[in-house]
Amino acid sequence: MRSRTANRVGIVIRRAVMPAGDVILTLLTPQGKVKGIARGGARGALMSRLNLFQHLAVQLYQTPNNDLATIQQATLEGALPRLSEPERYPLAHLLAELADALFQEGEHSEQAFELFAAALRGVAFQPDPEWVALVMSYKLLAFAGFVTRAERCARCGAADPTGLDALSGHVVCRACSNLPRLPDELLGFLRSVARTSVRGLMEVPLPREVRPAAWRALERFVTAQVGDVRSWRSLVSTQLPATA
Amino acid sequence: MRSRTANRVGIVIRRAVMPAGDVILTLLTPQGKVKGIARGGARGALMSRLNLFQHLAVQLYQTPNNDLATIQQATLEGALPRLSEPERYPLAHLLAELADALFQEGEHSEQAFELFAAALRGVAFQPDPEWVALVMSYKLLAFAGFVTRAERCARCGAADPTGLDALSGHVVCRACSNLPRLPDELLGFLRSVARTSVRGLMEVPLPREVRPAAWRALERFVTAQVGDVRSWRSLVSTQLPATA
Amino acid sequence: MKYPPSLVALIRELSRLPGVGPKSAQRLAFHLFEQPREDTERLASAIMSAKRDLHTCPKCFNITDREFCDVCTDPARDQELICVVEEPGDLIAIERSGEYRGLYHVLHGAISPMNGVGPDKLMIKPLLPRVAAGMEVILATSTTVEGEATSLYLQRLLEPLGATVSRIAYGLPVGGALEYADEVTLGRALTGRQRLTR
Amino acid sequence: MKYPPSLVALIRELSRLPGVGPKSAQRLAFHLFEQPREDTERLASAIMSAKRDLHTCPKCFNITDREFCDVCTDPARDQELICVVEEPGDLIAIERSGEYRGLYHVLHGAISPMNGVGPDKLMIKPLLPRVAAGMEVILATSTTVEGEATSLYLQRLLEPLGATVSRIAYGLPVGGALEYADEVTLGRALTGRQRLTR
Amino acid sequence: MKYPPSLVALIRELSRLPGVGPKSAQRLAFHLFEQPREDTERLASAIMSAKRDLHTCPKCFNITDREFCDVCTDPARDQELICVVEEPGDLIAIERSGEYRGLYHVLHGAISPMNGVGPDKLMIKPLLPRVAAGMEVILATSTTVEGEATSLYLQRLLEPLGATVSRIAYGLPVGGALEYADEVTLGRALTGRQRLTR
Amino acid sequence: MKYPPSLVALIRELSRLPGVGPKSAQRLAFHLFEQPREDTERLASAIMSAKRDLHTCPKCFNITDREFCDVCTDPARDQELICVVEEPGDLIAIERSGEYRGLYHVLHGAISPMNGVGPDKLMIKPLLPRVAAGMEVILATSTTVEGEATSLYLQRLLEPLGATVSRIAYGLPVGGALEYADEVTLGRALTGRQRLTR
Ligand SMILES: [Zn+2]
Ligand SMILES: [Zn+2]
Ligand SMILES: [Zn+2]
Ligand SMILES: [Zn+2]
Ligand SMILES: [Zn+2]
Ligand SMILES: [Zn+2]
Repeated sequence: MRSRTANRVGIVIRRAVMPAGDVILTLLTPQGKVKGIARGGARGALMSRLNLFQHLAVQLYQTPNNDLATIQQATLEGALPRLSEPERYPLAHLLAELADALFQEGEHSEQAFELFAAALRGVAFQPDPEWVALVMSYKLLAFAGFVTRAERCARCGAADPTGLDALSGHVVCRACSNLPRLPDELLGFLRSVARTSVRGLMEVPLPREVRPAAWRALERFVTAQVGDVRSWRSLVSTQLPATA
Repeated sequence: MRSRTANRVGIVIRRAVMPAGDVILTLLTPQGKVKGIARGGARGALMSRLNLFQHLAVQLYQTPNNDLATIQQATLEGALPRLSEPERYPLAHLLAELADALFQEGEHSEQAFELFAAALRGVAFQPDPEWVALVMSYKLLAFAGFVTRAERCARCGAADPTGLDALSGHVVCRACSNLPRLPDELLGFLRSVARTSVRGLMEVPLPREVRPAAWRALERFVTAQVGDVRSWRSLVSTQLPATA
Repeated sequence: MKYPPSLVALIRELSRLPGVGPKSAQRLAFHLFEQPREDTERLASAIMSAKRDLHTCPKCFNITDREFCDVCTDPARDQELICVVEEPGDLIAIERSGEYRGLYHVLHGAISPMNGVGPDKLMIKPLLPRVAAGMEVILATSTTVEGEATSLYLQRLLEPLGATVSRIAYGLPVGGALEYADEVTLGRALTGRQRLTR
Repeated sequence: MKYPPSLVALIRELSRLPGVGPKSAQRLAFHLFEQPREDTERLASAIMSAKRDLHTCPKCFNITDREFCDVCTDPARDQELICVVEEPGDLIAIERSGEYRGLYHVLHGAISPMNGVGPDKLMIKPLLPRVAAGMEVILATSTTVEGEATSLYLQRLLEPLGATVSRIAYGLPVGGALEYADEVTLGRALTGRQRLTR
Repeated sequence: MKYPPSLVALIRELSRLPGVGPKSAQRLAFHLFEQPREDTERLASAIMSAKRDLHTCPKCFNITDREFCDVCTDPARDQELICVVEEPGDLIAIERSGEYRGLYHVLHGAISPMNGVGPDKLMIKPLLPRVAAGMEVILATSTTVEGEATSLYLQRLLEPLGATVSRIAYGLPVGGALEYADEVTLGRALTGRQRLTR
Repeated sequence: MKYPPSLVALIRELSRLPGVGPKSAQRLAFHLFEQPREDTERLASAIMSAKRDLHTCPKCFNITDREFCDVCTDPARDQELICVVEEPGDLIAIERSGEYRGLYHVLHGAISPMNGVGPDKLMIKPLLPRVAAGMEVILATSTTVEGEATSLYLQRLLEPLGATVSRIAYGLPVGGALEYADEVTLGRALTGRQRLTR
């Protein structure tokens, strides 16, 4: 066979426009993360389809001399326009950036894709998108094998640890950390998040006043275990005071 | 030099969309009529520029194996949106079709281009576009060497001919034609049109009631001397009774 | 080498299809040759059945295999709203957008005198009795010079009937950067700007 | 063969330019080599002068070589109308359309948290004191997800100031056939249709 | 709107053709709908006749409607020269070049283990009895990895039979500039250079 | 709006570069404006240094910054083999292929009377004294009509000098299918076929 094309259906988690008008997309698909370039995509017929957070079917053409596949056709399977709203937009970025960091190219996983798709849908439509993003971030991390240790001190093994370990992002006992005690609701959440269903977690949202601590715990854990994620910085500044 | 590109500035006088979305354009330019194909032009970035009656600067690429040059870039120099109005639109078509029939590819003529451009501008902006079209049609014909013989009978040479010759479109004497006598104003116009300036002709428009006869005379002359022009048929039907 | 006549005939017929050049026609012919007989028979009979079964709806001139088309016979459609398009393919594109719940009228072309297409060649006359005062007619012809001329022509005909006449919006396509938009479109996008309200 | 170091350096610097790949950089380098000395000197000094003379206007953040830019100092411009764009190139595209006679505000980007661009990285704060009740602000950011998010963010900030906030129109580009438009754009073009009035 | 079933069937069958995407299939279907009945009948029957009349030549595996193909039965052809190609389309491309007067052998593919195509799936076995000492066999398979592998495989089989085995030339296409050739092709074009003699 | 003069000058100079249209020139200018001063200074001075330091090798007319170029001064190069190319870029393309170890001669063009380029405008005269009996000269001009004419012209001049004259091979590019090759190239690939030997 002379054909080198493959069809993939996935969600755009990264989009970069090159100066000549080419668009480089990263998609999360059930067959893993794929990257491709749409030549002239910023001005041509595919323009409207090649956008962040859109669910696309694409035809990829892999030439023997290029590592980056060419995106030849794209049809829109679904868009989530509400993700542009100020209180949802930075949360969608965070989830996409997390997915990009957690899943590798060629790593086949329908479950990972479904989890991420559900997360984006939740952020787009649920009345409390912040809680969706917190829960789904932990779920995506757990799926990729990153679970916050919170049952026992991550350093000495003592029961009922209560403070964050600045280095690892896990929870440690008072003897092993001098950071302040985490709120009880947050400790409960961290201990149960990996084994409770998404539906179960959605029913008992953390109170608003505890959420900043939850975000800080997540940020520390991700930075220590996964690496730098740029969306944190905008989490506060993008959301207007009135709506956050 | 390895370059096979040429830059041309001209007005689109014909446009055809091929089923695969390619657009074939004919432009009248000061360097003569040129034809080119814009690949994917019906959907791509050039779409808005490749339209009928638009004044364009294009880059043409001529490959040795293809007769039809490729249009690679196009910038809009000017559009005449008013030409879409019902009382102007069929007149613009007539002028474009006449220009297409009268001027050949590679026939260099700045004057022909200027005359045609002035004709389109006049139809677009003058309060009496019908008169502009009549005058400029005769001017374009005269420029290309087609002048209605009206001073003397085109058949026998007798003075003061008064009727149309169905075969040639010229004016003949009563002895040589059995068609009815042309209105005096029209005879005067036909006798003077080739040597009077456009400005002079515009100042003394033919009365409305004489115009149908003028159109018939023009149609007969063009059909006999130049060939079939399709726009005639729509000249009546397109213009709404209320505005014609 | 002489080609077998039935191969020549097949290539000739295939190359009559729009967008199929002589090279692709040859490639398609060889492809058909390599397919199992059932598959080629299915294609040939699909072509014949479509031709036999399909005609234009006498009301809106959409393509249908019944007396009236699916849109015209759907009571849930807004009967006070007619969207005028050039071709059946445009109707399908609009249906696919999922944003429209009214009726259609297919003109089967746009006015183009130099191609011999005057208003009388289009399905304009049957549109007029469908339009009544209080209805809205959306002119969704192309944004080419020909489509715009057709739209202006229809506007003049329809306004005296007391209908609201509207034109599909000109503007930036979704997903576009201003930098890549042409000046004319950009100008229309600015003058046609929409007031935002909470 | 080793390339001469100054040729290598030239190719390297040229290939840093956006849209210039290694092959084009090499071609450009050879081209410059074949030009007369005056021409290459003129290019080099144009690069240096531009860098030395140009800065952003402190009011609208357009590029200028004076204290304030040409638009901000033009008294004939409508002072009650501000068009917000992402990049200086967008401003120029709008100017070229000839359809706009108001002022501008250049954000120098769009909100994109995953690229580390929050609202604080853009010229949003200096926009607020420019906006007063009764004015109109046109949000002409891109129609991408990023541009739309930036537009929604600005809308929330500006509405409490009593200004009319409008968004550049979504729709069909001029010269387009419906058939080639994507469904999303087509949907927006229908819902955003404009009423025609004589 | 539900599409009429015979329209759906036609679009589905058309979109099975190679190089015809769903959008082109729809466009083709509308085109067929607008043609006169005779034209569509002629297409449908051309498809059926081709399928009924054509088969592969038992000697060279070219497509034919007779017992043996036109090339095999032409006594003017050089019987000592066989050109081996992958597909019937390649044979036609060579015929069109007008530079060849020998026989052919069509393999109907190239070796590609990854796609399950081993030598046994190709028309290799029937080639061997056609080759005798003193003849020349030109291996004109593609210059892809698969075509090159097939060529090497055939070379090993054919050389013991005493035939001269040659390979179609690698090099620059006619009309090309060196600058735009890839390095590998350029290297082959240099090592394969031809001595010029008056 | 009037553009700042130094921006206009920069855009004008950039748009003189080959392959840079007015839109890309504008984009490049904005890009340079946004870079740190050190980067633009490095580009400007790379342009000036290249122009100052580089000249053509007096022996082979390759580009160099020394008295003679790197190829001419490399004793490991085969001194009995000269490859004649049109442009310095062709020389580099061949070097990159890694298949060649001889010397070069750069003509700086091809014969094209229509563009006023006769043999006297090219570096043909200095080639003759470099060629002696027993040497090989490879004519690696383009495969265009102009390159082929230049090659034939050189062949007539060089053969009387007793050198072996050869021409770079015409044929299929590596990685190609026959089906996509043009007929002329295919014909040349067949007539230029190479005998395979174990
Ligand atoms: Zn501990
Ligand atoms: Zn007479
Ligand atoms: Zn209907
Ligand atoms: Zn300013
Ligand atoms: Zn045979
Ligand atoms: Zn040298």
